[in-house]
Amino acid sequence: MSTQHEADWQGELAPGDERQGDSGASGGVRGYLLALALSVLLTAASFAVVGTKLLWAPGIPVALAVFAVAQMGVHLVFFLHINSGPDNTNNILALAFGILIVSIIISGSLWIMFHLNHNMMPMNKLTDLHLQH
Amino acid sequence: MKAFATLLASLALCGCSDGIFDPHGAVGVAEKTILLNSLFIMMVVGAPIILATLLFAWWFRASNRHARYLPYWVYSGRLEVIVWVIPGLVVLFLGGIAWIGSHDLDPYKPLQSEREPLQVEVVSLDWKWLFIYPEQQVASVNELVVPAGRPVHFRLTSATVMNSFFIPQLGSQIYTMAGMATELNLIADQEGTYHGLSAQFSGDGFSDMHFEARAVSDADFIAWARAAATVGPPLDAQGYQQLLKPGTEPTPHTYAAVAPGLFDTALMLPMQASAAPHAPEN
Amino acid sequence: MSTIASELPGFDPHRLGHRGDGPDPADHGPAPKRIVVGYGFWIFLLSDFVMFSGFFAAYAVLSTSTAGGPSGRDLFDLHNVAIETACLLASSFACGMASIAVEERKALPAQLWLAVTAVLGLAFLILEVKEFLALIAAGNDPQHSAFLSSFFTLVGCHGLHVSAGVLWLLTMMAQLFSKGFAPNLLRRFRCFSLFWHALDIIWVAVFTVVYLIGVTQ
Amino acid sequence: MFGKLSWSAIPLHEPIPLITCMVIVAIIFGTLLLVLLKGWAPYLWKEWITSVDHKRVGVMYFLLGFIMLLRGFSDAIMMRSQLAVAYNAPGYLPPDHYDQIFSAHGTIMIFFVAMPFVIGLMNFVVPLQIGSRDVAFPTLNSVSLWLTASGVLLVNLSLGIGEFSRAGWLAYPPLSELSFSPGVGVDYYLWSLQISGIGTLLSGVNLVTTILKLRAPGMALSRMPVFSWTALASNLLIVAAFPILTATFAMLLLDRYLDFHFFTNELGGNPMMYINLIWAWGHPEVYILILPCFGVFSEVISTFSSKPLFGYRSMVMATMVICVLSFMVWLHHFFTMGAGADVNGFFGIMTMIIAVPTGVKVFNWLFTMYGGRIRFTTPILWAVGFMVTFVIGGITGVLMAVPPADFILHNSLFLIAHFHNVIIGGVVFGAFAGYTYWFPKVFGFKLHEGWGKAAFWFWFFGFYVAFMPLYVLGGMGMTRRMQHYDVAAWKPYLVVAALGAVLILCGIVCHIAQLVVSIRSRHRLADLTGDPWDGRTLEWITTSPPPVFNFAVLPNVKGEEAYWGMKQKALAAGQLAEEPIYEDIEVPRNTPTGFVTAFFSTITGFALIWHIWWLVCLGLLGAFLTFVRFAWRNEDEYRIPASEVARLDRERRRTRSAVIASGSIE
Ligand code: HEA
Ligand code: HEA
Ligand code: CUA
Ligand SMILES: [Cu+2]
Repeated sequence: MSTQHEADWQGELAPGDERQGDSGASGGVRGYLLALALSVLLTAASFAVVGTKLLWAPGIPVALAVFAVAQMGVHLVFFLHINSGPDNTNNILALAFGILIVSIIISGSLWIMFHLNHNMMPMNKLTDLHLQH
Repeated sequence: MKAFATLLASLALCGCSDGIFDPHGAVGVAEKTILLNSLFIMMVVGAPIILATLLFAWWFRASNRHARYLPYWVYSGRLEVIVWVIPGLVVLFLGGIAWIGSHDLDPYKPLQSEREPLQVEVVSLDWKWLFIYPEQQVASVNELVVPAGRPVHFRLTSATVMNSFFIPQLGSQIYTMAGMATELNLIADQEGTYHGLSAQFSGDGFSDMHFEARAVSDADFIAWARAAATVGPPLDAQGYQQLLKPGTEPTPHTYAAVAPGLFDTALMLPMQASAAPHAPEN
Repeated sequence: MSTIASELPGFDPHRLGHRGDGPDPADHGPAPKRIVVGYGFWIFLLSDFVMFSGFFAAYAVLSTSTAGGPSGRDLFDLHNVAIETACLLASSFACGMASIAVEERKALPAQLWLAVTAVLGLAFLILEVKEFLALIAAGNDPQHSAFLSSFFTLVGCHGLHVSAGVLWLLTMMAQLFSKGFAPNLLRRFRCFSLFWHALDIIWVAVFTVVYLIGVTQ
Repeated sequence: MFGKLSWSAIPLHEPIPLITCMVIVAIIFGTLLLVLLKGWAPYLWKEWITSVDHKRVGVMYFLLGFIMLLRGFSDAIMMRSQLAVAYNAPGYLPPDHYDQIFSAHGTIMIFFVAMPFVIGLMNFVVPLQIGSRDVAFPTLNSVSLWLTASGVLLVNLSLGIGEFSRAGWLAYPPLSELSFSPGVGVDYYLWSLQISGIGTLLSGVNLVTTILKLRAPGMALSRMPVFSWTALASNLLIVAAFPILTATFAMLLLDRYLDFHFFTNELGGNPMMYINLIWAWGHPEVYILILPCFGVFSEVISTFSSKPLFGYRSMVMATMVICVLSFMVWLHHFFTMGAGADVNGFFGIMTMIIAVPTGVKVFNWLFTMYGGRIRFTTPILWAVGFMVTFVIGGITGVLMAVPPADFILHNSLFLIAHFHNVIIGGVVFGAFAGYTYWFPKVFGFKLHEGWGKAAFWFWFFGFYVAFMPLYVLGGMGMTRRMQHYDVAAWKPYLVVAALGAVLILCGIVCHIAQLVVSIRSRHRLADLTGDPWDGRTLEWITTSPPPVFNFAVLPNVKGEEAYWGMKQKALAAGQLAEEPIYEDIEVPRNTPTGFVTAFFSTITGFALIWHIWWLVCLGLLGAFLTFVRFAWRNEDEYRIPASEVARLDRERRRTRSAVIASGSIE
């Protein structure tokens, strides 16, 4: 009975699991090496961008965000073995829900708080006491 | 059904009590109208639903032999669409009202009037209200006097915890918070005395944190300000420190000679209150 | 009651249309324990991300509320952050190698790689604690401004997670040593590696949002 | 040595709390004594306290909710009577006491009455409905339960040792900061909710995994009963919302304990951030409560109308739409903070949109009744009462979603009336409907109908009498959380409201009477078939009460309304399907892990509240050792042999066959 079920569930992976005998790009030692290389590259790029004068200053945070997202992706795919395969659908759905909530909370809070602070900070009308940094 | 009857009857009843259904200012009137409009729009859907619930429950009771039994009637494409669309339309309508209404009645938005608004600065204290009239250089505690028919522009802050400044018969309320200045525009159309209060719980003395808002004629207002300027103690930094002590204030009183910029000082004071970190109690 | 409507061909009152469809992959009955445990832990991790999002939101809002004190730009030492990041990345790699060893049931390499993971994790923690102590010694403690409060809390919360991970790791190494590759240990190990890699993801957000963007502001 | 704790923490000079405490302590000791004298202790320990069976855990959640209901209600009745007499007078409850009462009432009702009830219901029903042996993580389930109990214990300790929070059920700063609330009240509030919140989060993880990974063969998501769907949505919300609460409370705790400045007035702290974050949890929270109740009504209305649920697909879609939308509306709780027209307008509209899927649900229930043969048992009375009441409450909610209307209704008694209208008319009615509906499944006998109906009518009318006046008072400009007032016009309404609370009290008394009477005549009310209501979903296929393993053989689901299909087939054939092949079943072993964990977390929490640092260390160490001990365990399951499974199931088949032979199931 239970072995029967195991067989049925071949089509599904636990999060973090790799498919047995997966020799694709993400498999085995090579996969982890690749992951390491990619993340080192992306991290280095992030740190480099901060120091550089080549990039238009207001563009720096954007570049940083892109690198961060890319690196998170690398981690998800190569370390956590989350990918778009059919055996991963459920894990992806859960992740998507998580990402949705996280982005709603962060962007919502920032939007709301920006407006509140903007409307209420007495600064413009005062010789400022606490903005002197 | 009974519930609705009660609800509606009571709404009608409080036409003669001092509340939001008896507004005496343009803001309050608009808000009351929006409230009632929205309520009736929703009733158009809500009341039939309640009726139908009771009707269906009664007619399709198991003991009723005349009722048709449709054990497999569980889907209807047409109904499915209708069921999503009806509330959808109501919400579309209400949503429009909400969007326009929040822009039109935004508390920060100055009111339409030929007259310059009167400036009043409000500080909520534990547990009393301080009203500063920067142009008249007077101040009052737990008594707000404004000229009827002239818009009033409030700037509000709190000396301690959060409160909400609210005069139900004039309309919108807004929070008062330490270190922050909110704004509110109201107008009283007729002379009268209105109940004002804090709508945000602020501690033990909260229930006594109410005040009288008096809308008077222009002449009376000038007379009141002049009287206030002559009697009463001055409101300087020291006087303000006195007010900061927690306690309620059963009898309203006024101050003469308000130190200029007192509101802005009050605004910044809580932020510095303990610039030296206070040790947590152990 | 001789014919049952629900048995009639084409009976699909709810118009769900799954009669006659091929088998739904999720129709197979309860999943094996390996998947259940992994999935449960995954959900838990997602909730942990949501918790961090609260701290991130607070940091983002309060990062300019320095109360006249220093801002991130004045305080952060990117050199240190780079080393911390390197430690975590390397430990993630070591954890990956450990999981390969575990899959192949090789106890010694598994223990070795786990040890490397733990050491790197500890190195990260030591660096972080040193950074915190230095800040506090210079008078920039979390009691001094909302910005500092939120900084210490966000970064410290990640640090606490790493500490918990190291504790977990050590417990697991002890178990592996005394009991070998028991099935429940294998399941727990999978959860651990999810946890460890997820901490990396959070660290990426931390060093980007807090440190890198912090010094550019 | 004992931190802030000293004899002055005991309210020796205040008669009301003192007497209450003494009564409670007496009851607790009396119960303990009875248990010991009668020799029930080993049974309780082995069969209940250490149980990891989802059914037992569910029942204990339920019991917890029931006990706290009495506490929450006594708070409510004190508030109502205080306000009935406090016109131009101080009343009998001084402000510092009154403020604790409404804070405790709100906290207890939401976290320790409504939540345990809803979670208990889901715990009991969901695994049965989806055809599973247990939840995904049975031991964790017991941990969740006991952590919740630990929170309950802490809240109630505050009654006798120290004080409770006086800052309202959401403890807005700066009022809840150390400078304005220097006592231990807010600390009691924070730690008890932190501890029970972790329990809730774990239970959410558990149920989501259960529903997504442990369904019986053939139980595709598109065949899952609507209650299980709503449970899925509710638990997804728990998993997504409770971590925000944990983070927010953690920040307030840091402010209070370590002098951080997240939400203080000074040094850049920003109280608005707390209000923002707490509602990002708070609004989803109210849907965590109501969604499972929508599920209960869906089951009840369909069963007693003898019809499948109308518009299943719409129903599922509406549930999931509400689930996602509930995360996009939280600002409607602070329109009056002044975020500006665009922000207010946006969140106002998002809020209203929730009325659409909710309306769809109401319509579908309506059409389920249409063409049905409605049997008027107690559960459907609650359902019809709900439909009537909830529509009113929902509409007043939408009214406040219009920002300009909220500018005059915010924090008024109109708001209080709104949420009691949806919570009592929705959550409480749903809780009672579910309680009466599934009671026979839990205990094997039905509840007494007469007393149940009496309870319903008292609650129904009691609710209207108690809360309709509050709508009026809100219109008259009365705000919430007032301890006394001096507006003469308010008084009559407040007196009526107090009378309403007395009617509700009668309803509660009827409930207790119902329970007593039903237990007394349990033989007469016994249900041997396991299917007393002619049910449609899988939980009715097994015996009442179900065996530990729920199903002798996992049901093989074909088509929607899993059990209904099988039943019709059996009826048509005049006999049950062939006897299946029985196999050994693995069942999780009972364990004291949950209880012990909660024991240590209670100690830690108490020590933290009173700043007894050595005890904090001790408690944490104990918790860690429990964890390691649990991790070290080898055997966490035992086998029930096939022969035993077969014996039990053959017994069930015998009664079923007899029913089938008699031609009708009723
Ligand atoms: C179970 C609990 C629960 C539920 C289900 C709801 C449901 C809703 N609530 Fe309520 N609410 C609370 C519990 C709940 N609420 C609590 C506890 C508070 C106060 C907390 C505090 O401050 O202490 C609160 C406060 C609150 C506020 C803040 C008011 C203020 O502080 O000023 C608002 C404002 O928008 C609001 C709106 C709504 C809306 C729009 C719904 C909707 O979901 C309702 C949808 C339902 C219907 C509309 C009825 C059925 C639909 C139809 C019949 C279709 C046709 C109708 C239309 C198209 C309109 N609620
Ligand atoms: C679940 C939520 C819940 C419930 C059920 C109730 C029920 C009641 N409440 Fe409550 N109330 C709140 C949540 C709730 N309340 C909250 C959040 C506040 C705000 C606090 C604050 O200001 O900070 C509040 C505030 C509040 C006030 C303060 C108003 C003010 O600020 O001025 C008053 C005044 O009388 C009041 C009265 C009542 C009354 C008379 C009942 C009674 O009618 C009903 C009593 C109900 C029961 C006794 C039964 C509950 C049963 C179940 C949920 C099912 C369990 C069933 C089984 C186990 C079988 N409530
Ligand atoms: Cu009645 Cu004004
Ligand atoms: Cu809400």
